[in-house]
Amino acid sequence: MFKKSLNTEDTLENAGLTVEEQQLFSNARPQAYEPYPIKAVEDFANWARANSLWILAFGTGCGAIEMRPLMTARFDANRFGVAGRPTPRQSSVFVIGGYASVKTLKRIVRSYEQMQGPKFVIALGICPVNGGMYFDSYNTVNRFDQYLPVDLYITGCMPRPEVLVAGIMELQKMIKAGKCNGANRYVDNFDWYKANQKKVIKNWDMPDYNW
Amino acid sequence: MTSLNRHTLTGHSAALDFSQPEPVDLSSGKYVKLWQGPQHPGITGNMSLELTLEGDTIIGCKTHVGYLHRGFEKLMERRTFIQNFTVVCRIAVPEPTFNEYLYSHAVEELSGIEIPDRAVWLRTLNLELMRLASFLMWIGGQSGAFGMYTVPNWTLSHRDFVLDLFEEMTGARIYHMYIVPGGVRAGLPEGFEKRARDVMDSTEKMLGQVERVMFNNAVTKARSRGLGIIDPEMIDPYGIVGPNARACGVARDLRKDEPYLAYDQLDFDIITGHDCDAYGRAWQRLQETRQSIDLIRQCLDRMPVDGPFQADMPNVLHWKVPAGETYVKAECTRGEYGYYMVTDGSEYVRRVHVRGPSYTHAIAVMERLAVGCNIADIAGLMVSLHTYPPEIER
Amino acid sequence: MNEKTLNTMLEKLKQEFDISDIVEHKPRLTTFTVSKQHAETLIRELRDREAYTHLNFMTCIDYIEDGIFSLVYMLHNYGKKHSLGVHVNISRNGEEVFSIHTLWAQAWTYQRELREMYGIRFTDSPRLDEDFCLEGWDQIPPMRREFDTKKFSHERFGHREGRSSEVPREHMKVQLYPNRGGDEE
Amino acid sequence: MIYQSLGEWFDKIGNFSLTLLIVTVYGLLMGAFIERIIAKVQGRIGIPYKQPFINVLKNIFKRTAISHGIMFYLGPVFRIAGGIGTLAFIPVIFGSETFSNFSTAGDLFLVIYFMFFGQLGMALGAGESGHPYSAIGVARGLSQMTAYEVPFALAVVAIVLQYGTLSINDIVAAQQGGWQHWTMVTNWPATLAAMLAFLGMTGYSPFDIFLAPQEIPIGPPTEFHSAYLGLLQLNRALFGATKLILFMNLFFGGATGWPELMLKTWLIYMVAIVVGVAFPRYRVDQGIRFFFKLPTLIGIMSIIYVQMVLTA
Repeated sequence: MFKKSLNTEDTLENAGLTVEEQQLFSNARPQAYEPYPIKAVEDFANWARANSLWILAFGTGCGAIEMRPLMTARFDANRFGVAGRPTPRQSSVFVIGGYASVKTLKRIVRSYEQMQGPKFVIALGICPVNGGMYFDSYNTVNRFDQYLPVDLYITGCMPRPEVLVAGIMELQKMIKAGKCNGANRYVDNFDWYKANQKKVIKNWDMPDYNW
Repeated sequence: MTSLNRHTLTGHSAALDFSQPEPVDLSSGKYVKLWQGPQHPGITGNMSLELTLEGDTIIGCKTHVGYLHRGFEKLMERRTFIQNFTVVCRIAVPEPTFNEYLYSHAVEELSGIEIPDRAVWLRTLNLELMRLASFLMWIGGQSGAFGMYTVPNWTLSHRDFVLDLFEEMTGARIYHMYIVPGGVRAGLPEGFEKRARDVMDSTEKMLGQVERVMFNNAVTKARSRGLGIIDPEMIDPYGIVGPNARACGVARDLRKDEPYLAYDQLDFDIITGHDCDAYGRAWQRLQETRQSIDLIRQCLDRMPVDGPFQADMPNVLHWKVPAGETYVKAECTRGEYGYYMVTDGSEYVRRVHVRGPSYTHAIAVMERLAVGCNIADIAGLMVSLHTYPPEIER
Repeated sequence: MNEKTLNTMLEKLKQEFDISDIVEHKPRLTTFTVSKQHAETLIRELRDREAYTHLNFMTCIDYIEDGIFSLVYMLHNYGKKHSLGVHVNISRNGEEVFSIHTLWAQAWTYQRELREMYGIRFTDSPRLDEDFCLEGWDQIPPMRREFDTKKFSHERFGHREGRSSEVPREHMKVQLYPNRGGDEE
Repeated sequence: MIYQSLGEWFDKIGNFSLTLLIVTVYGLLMGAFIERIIAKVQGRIGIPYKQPFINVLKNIFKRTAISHGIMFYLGPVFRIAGGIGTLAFIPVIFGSETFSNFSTAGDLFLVIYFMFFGQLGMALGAGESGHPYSAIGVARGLSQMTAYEVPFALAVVAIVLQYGTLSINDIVAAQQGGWQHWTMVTNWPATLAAMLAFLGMTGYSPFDIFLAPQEIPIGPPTEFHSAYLGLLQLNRALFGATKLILFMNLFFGGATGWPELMLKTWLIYMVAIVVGVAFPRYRVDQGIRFFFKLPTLIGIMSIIYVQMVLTA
C-alpha cells in the first residue's frame, strides 16, 4: 500500500540519509484517514478503540515510575482495557512520561510514527506543557505539542495513579466522542511538525517519516 | 576469542584488563548488531544497549545513556540554595530521598548548621522507607526480567503501601521534598507508627512468600546461577559498591563504616554473601530488604516523639553559604551515593557533582559482564546490577 | 584516619611531588592541588602504595575568572576510611590532559563525559569522541560557565507564555508583598 | 469419506462453520477467563470478559497498515489456515453428526501436520518483516517446537499402538464407558508425556521464551499490527481451543456434549496455568534440554508400556 514511490510529485526528501539508505526506506508521505462513511460503524469502532488502549512500553522520563503501580495489583488498569504493549506497531497510546530530552525526542518521533493510526498521545506531568522544572535546561524541550500532537495532558509532578486512571477514562470519553484525531492533525500539519522537530534534533539521520 | 571468555578468567591480570573489545567485521555475516532500547521493555529505565551477537552469544556490548539528561549540574549552578532543594530529588526517580538528604547535608556541613535530634531520626526513617520501597520494586523487576509476573504484582502493591506511608509523612508519593536544609519539613502524623508497623508486618509476610516462590524456584535458579559473575578482584578497579560488592563477600557498608544520621545508634550487621552471580545478588538484596524492615522498626521504637524538627535558619531567600568544598555520601540501595559540592560564598552554588553507583555498574561493569552471556539473559543481568540511568547522566 | 599518619603521608608526598593548598575539610576528607606534570604519577602512587584504591568520581570545576579548569579526582581508602581530593589545574583553552583509564575501569566514562561537557581532551582515552549524553550538539560544551542555558533553551525550544519569573525573591516582591515596594526586610 | 451429493457437502461445510464459530468464541472467552484467574493469583481483578473480543475488533478497525512484502500478508493467513485446518479434522463432540467435522480414518496424522503448518507459515511471515527480534523469536519458537514435539509424537505413537487406529473418532470411541477407560488411566505414561509437551505448546511460563517481552519484544509478531494482528489473535483463541479439544479426545475420553467439552478443556488448560503462574521462563537451550530429558524418556516408556503391558 505504501510502497516506495520514487519520482512522484509528493514525496519526502529523506535528506538525512545517505544515497544507499534512501533506496531502503520508503519516501511516501503519510496520509490522513477519513472516518467510516456510516456513523454507526464509526461509533462502534470508536467504542472498541476506547476500550482497548494498548500503551507503548517506553518509559521516556520519570513518569514511567507511576505506570508500574498503574499496571500492577494496586490500581490494575487492565480493568479498563489498558494493557502494555512492547512494540510500537501494535500500540495505540503513547504515554510521554514527563520531560523529553532531545536524544529521547528523536526516539519518541520514531516510535510514534511507527504506531498505526488511530493513535493517541497522553503527556504526563508538567514538563511537556511548558518545561516545568527544566524550563531552562539545554537538553529538554519546553513545549511538547510543537513536536507531536498531544491529545490529553495529565499535569502534576508526579501525577498520581488515580489521576492517570481519571485521565485514561477521560481519553476514553474523548475517543468515543470521536474527538481524538491527533494522528490526522499530525499528517495535516506534517511539514510544520517536521520543521519543529528538525530545528531541535540536529543529527537527523533517519527518514523523514518512519514507516 | 580471549574477549569471549574474559569474564570467566580469574586472577589479577584479568580483572585489570580494561581494554575495549575489538571491533568485529559486521559485513562478514557472522555477527549481528542488535539494539536493545531505549524503547524496550527489558531495559531498566530509558537507556539502550548496543549488542553484537554471534549466534545467541553476546561478544560485544556498549551502553548508551543520555536519554534522561537534563543537565542538573548546570541547572543547580543558576538556582539559589533553597530553589535547588526542589530540583535535586528529581535526579533519581526511584530514590529521590537520598538526593534530598545528601544535598541538605552538604549545605548544612558547609554552612555549619546542626540539625535537631528529631530531624536526624525522621531523616533516618525516611531514608530506610525509601530503601524498602526501592528494594521492593527491584525484586519485582528481577523476577519480571526472568519472566515471572506474579511476584512483581505482589511486591509493587506492597511498595505502594510504603508510598502511602510516605504520603502521610511528607504529602507526596514520589517526590517528597521532605528533607530540607536545616531539618525536615514536618513531623509524623497521628497514628503513623501503628500503620507503619502494619505495613512492615504485611511486607515481611509477603517477602516470605516471595522467597518461597521466586528464590526456591528451580527455573529461577537455572536462569540466575552463574549469570554475571563479578570477580571479587574486580571490585576496586571497577568501583563496584553496595549490594553488588557485598554479595561477593566484601563487607563494605557506609551505614556502618562511616555512620551518618542515626545509624550508629541502630543495631545491625553488614550482610555479606558468597555467590557473586545474579542469584547471589538477588539473595543479598532480599536479606537487605528484611534488614531494612528491621531498621524501620528500630527507628519507630527509638525515635524521640517530640521536639523541634527544624533548626533555626537564616532567611533562605538571602542565604549565602560560606566558601568551601565537601564530599558527602550515603549508602543508597545500590551503594555509595555522593554529592560533591563547591561553594564560593555567593547565593549560588559553584559546582555540584552527583556520584551515582550506576555510573560504573551500568557502563563499565555491564559492558564487561555482558560479554559471553546469552541474549536472553541480558535483561536479567542488567536488573541484577540494579542500574538506574538517571543517576548516570543526571 | 588519625592525624599523624595523614600528616606523615602528606609530608612524604610533598617531598616527592609538587603539592600545594592542602586543606583538611573534615576528618575524613582532605584535598590538595598538584601540578599537572606530577599528577598522573601521584595518583598512581596513591592507588598502589597508599591504598587509595577506590575512585569515587572524577569531575571538573570551571573557574572562568581565573581562566582555569580544576579537575578533581576523589580517591577513597577503604582501610583508613579516608577520602583524598586531588585537584589538578589546567588552562581553559584546550589543553590536553593525561588519562587515567588504565588505572580504573570506569575512568574512561568520566573522561568521555568531561570531553562532552567541558571540551577537555584526554590523551589516548578510549571512545572519547563518542556521544555521551548529548546528541548532535552544535554549541560550546554546556557545562562551561559562559554557556547560558536559559538563553539557549528559550531560543531553541521556545517557551509557553505564562511563566514570568523564576527567581523566588522577585516573585515574592511582586506577588506577595506588593505594598512594601521592594523593601523586603 | 465419500459424500453422496453436493447438498451433503454444503451441509458438512455449514456444520463446520458453526463449529468454527463456537470454538473461536469459546477460545476467546476462555482466554479472558484464564487471564482473570492469573490476575487473581497476582492479586488483581483482571480484564473484563469482553476484552479479547474488543481487542480483535480494535485491531481490525485500525485505519492504517503497512506491509513488508507478500509473505508478510500470508503469514497470518497461513497461521489461521493452520488453526482452521487442525480443527477441521478433529471430531469435536463424540457421537454428534453435526460437530464431527471432516473427521475420517487417519485424521490424526493430518492433524499433527496441520499443527506444524501454521507455525511454519508464521515463521515465513515473521521472517519477511525483517525485524531482528522476529527472527530470534522464530528461531526460538521453532527449536522449542521441535523439542516438545518429540514427547508429544511419542505419546501419540503410544496411543496409536494401544488402540490400533489412526482415527481420532475411533480413539474416542475406545475410551467410552466411564473414566476408567480413558487413556489417562489406561495409558498414564503417554498422558504424562503429552501433558508435559502440552506445557510447551501453550506458550505459558516456563516455556514462553519465544515471545518473551522482556528480551525480544513479543517475538515473532513484533511487526504485525492492525488486521494482521487481529487474525493472529483470532487464531490464538481458535488454535488454543483446538489443541485442548485434541488433547481431550486423545487422552481424556472426549466429550459427548458442549458442557462436558468446556469443563474438560478448561481443566486441561488449568494444568498449564498452574505451572505458568509459578515459574519464570527457561532459556531456549534449557527448555529444549528439559523436553529431551524427562518427557522424552516418559514418552519412550509409554511405548514400552503399551508393548509390554497393554498389548501383551
